[in-house]
Amino acid sequence: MTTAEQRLEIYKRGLNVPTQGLLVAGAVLAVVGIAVFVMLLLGDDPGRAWRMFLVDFLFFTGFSVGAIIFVATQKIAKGHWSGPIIRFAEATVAFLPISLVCFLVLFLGKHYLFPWIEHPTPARGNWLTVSWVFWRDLLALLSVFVVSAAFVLTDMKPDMYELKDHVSDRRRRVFERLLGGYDGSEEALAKVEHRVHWLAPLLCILYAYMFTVLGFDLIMSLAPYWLSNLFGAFFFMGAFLTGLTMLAMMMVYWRKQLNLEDVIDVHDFHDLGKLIFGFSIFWTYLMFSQFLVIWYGNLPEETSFPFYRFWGEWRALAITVGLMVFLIPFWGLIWVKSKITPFTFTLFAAISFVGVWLERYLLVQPSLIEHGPEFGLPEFGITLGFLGLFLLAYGMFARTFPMLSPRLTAKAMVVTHH
Amino acid sequence: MSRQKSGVLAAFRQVDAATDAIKALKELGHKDFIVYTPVPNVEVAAAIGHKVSSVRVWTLIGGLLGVTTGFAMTLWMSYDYPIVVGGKPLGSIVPYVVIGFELTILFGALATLAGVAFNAWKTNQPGPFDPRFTNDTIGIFVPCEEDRTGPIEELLTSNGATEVRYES
Amino acid sequence: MGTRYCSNNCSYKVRIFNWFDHSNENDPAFAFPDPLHWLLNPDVTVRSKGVMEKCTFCVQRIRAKQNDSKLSGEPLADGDVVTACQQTCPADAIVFGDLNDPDSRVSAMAADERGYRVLEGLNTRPAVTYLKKVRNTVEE
Amino acid sequence: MATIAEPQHDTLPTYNDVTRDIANTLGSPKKGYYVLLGIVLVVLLVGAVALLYQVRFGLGVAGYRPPVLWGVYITTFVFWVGIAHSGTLISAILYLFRSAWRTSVYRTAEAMTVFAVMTAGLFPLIHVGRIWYAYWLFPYPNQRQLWVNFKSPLVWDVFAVSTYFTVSTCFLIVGLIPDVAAIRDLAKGWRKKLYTLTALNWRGTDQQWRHYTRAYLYLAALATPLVLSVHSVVSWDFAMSIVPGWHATIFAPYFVAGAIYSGVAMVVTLLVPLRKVFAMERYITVRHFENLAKLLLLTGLIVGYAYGIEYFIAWYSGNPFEKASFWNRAFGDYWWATWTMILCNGVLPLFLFFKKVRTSIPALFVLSLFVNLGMWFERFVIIVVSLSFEYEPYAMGHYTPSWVEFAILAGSFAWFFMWFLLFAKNFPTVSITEVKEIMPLPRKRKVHT
Repeated sequence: MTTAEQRLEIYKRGLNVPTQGLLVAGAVLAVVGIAVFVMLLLGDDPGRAWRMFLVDFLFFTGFSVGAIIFVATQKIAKGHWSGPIIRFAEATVAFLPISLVCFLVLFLGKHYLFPWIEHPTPARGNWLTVSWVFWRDLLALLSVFVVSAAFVLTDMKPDMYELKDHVSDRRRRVFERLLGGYDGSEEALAKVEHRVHWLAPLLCILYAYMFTVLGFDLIMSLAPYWLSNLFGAFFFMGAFLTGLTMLAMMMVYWRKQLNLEDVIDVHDFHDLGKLIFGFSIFWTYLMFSQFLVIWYGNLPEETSFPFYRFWGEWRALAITVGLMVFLIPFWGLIWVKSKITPFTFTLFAAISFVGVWLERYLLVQPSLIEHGPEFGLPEFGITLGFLGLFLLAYGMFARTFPMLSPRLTAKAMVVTHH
Repeated sequence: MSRQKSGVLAAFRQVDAATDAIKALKELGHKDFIVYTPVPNVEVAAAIGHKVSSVRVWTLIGGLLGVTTGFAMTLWMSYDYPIVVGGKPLGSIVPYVVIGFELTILFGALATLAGVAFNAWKTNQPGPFDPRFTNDTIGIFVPCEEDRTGPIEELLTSNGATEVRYES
Repeated sequence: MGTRYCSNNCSYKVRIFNWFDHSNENDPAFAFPDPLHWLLNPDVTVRSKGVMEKCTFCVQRIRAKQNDSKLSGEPLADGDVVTACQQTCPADAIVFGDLNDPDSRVSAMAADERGYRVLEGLNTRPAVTYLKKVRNTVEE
Repeated sequence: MATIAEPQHDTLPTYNDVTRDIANTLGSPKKGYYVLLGIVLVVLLVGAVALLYQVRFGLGVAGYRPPVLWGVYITTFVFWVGIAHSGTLISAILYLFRSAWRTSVYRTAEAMTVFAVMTAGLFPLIHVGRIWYAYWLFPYPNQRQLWVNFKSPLVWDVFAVSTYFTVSTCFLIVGLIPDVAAIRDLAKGWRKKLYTLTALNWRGTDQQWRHYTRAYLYLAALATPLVLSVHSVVSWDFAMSIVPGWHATIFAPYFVAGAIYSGVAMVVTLLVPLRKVFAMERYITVRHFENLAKLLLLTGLIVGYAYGIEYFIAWYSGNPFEKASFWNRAFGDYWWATWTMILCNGVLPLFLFFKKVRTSIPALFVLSLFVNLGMWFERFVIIVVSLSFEYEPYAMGHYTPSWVEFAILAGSFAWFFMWFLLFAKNFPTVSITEVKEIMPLPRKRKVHT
């Protein structure tokens, strides 16, 4: 066991993190991405830019919130092992305001995206009309974002309080403003704990319902006559999986950056690896549950959507997605050794991560274009732009807030210490 | 069961006493001692230092055998008795995934059982037993000749054995 | 063996299940004491309890004609097989034939623009095609 | 292995206490036990007579009216398969998640699983028209040279349920071995012989544990996806068809959640009296019940989500058949069944948000009964109501179960409880080994944490 000073030394590592690289890379990518996006909008195929914008909006928002949902599930299940890595997941909260702006931007391209604007579906009343979809989805996003922010902030309060004397004045002022009335007392801590345990389930429930709405509105409605009532769950569980794989990559990155080899040990790799393994299987299960029912029922209105993606021009992409999200991570992560070796662990997490990005692409694009998949500057440029914005936001968060939670890390070390 | 060996049987109440004794025994070059525990214990297992059980190979082979059987059986039977049902292709992989999956689990589980039975039989250690070992006492049995019990008994006692006796 | 699954999944509910043993004279549900047994068609078996049935398009008549054609060596011609319902229909409203044969009378009629199939939208591709009534829509 | 963050009891029992307390629950039943067993056997007899009557005279003695050709039997089949699921969840999935609290409740849940599958397995047989041809379901070489139709969900069911029965029985027996050995070493008389035989020469040697713990882990890892698959396959019996109200992609996860939901409720129903009768308050604490309640809440919320999505999509689809089918559920002939289901499964679990309800054993017990009821009705609604109201108006009908079906339904409960009662007095319903496993062994040196 370490003494108090030794511990503080560890937590200070999480306080002064090198973010230069993240911020520079983020800024460069963001500028490039935005430039590509604007250039395409002014070009002769703005639809291509909008479609990719939607894909990336869904993907980046999905894993940002998915990572926070992972934190919420850990709070509910009292999974203390994740204490040292929890902030790496919570930091994605910084991307949410950007995501909200992206959502507003998205609606500028509505005519390139939503086929029901030109071909309304009166059977559904006003459900699929611009104003309804816009306000509904805005409300959905806002509710999830606000609760996420409140949840993360509450969870950070004790850490900010504990470390506020070890940071620069600028950050100290931020901390103190965010702390509100938190004074480090037992009661205040109990209040924080209570609040966290109350917000966590609320966030999960909101996530499930609101992301279902988003999945229906922003993906399913692109093929207005297709429907699958599992689709909402498929969408948000996929986002959750990317939250996990993103966390996996962040965990390896920060462990190296902050020299946390003594804090984040084999068990954390093993536990997170098992979760990724399990949720890869779960993704496959949800995918198969939809496909089997549709394949078997063979109703024309249902089969068009998957059959168009599984046969013909999109087939290669569909197979790639299956390999990247299921088969490769499955055979990659089934072994204990590959889960606890940082290199293989990162590799398979990254494959799954990119696989879900392709999956989002596969869900959105075929509904909107007549030809097969295309990958070129627009696709990669816009994606890199999103990545840049994400890294910027993430880096700003890491610059300001403690990336290692003293109280959660301490708890984790007590529990996992045999 | 093969013929009972003779040796020293010791009872321990404390887990770290038992692990100390195991480590000491290993240092002296003892290999074929038996440790009885009422529950599986990581410390004891670590002190003994066995390799990971080979049961996992059985599970893996069973599972692979199951998935192969599942698909082979369904496809072969579909073509051996070809009848079109519901307008579906004769050999339809999609629904056969279900059968393939179930047989993977079934064969995997049965192979695991066979594996544990086989391994337990192969590594069976005949030796004296005390009913308390399934209750709250850790037991260590060190096989040895009757005239060489002295140092072993002393080693066990000094590490905290509550009871030591010679069994033949 | 009587799971009745096919009936559940039948969108048309044309299947009939034998709940009791009507054909067994030792059973309380026996339905054909002398002289009612004359009602029964000698060409087909009476099913026991627990068996699902539906219209077979008079498979016994089809098989009989097929056998005849095999024996005589002459191929089956369109209209050779006449189902019982077709035979008894006084208005000749029922036509039976091979839909796989593009030249048969029934194929031609099924392809008629008046043809429609029940619950077509379900992609069940039923073998029965109905012909719409011709209406004078101008007057109505 | 499992570690505990906080002590589970005020004063930790010793290993010896555990063995003694749990061994004390076995043997020497009191009068009440025999009375209970007697009642159960009488009800079982009634059910058996009803079944024989049905086999002799034909399925027509049940209340089937076309188009409702699946009724109480399949409803009850799905109900019992569902009950079975929580056992595997608690024993296998929570084992993989290393949840310490599962140790004192998992044995009951697992025994329940095995007996529930045994009960469920009877129903497809009771339900078919010619029970004496049931073996046709298996692909075996036969004179007619035909094979089963592997595209039929019913055949998947045969594979899934029989695999599930085999694996969960293996899991139960494997888990029992060290426990039986522990009671073997205390027992006398014929019981000693029984336990010696069933303990398979278990002595707890290092080699035995080495293979055993691994095998247990792998069985748990295999059982986890299995439990997802079994109820998915059951759900696909329905979802594969195009009956409005059946053909839904959400069915598989929705059924799995519902299954675990009803199963956890049944665990609560069984544990409350069991804890009282066996004086197990020291091992099965309010904390255990609260955790079960949280599981109930979680799965209840998923079920509620599925209800909502089903209705929403029925409307969203714009498909007149779907719309009519769901309208009929809520406001048709069977409105009472639908609202019972919505109330019991969708609304009542919301009370579990209150800690007061989660930690009140009487409240949980009552709630669990309602959940059991609601889940039976859920299957009833899905099966009967959907079938009674399909595409063609000429083929719509109303089904009312007959006395034969009710007798067999009651008999199924008797059959289940008979096995459970016999088990509870002869084998430990709380795992001796695993309860000990989460308690520290005494040490000579102090450890600081």
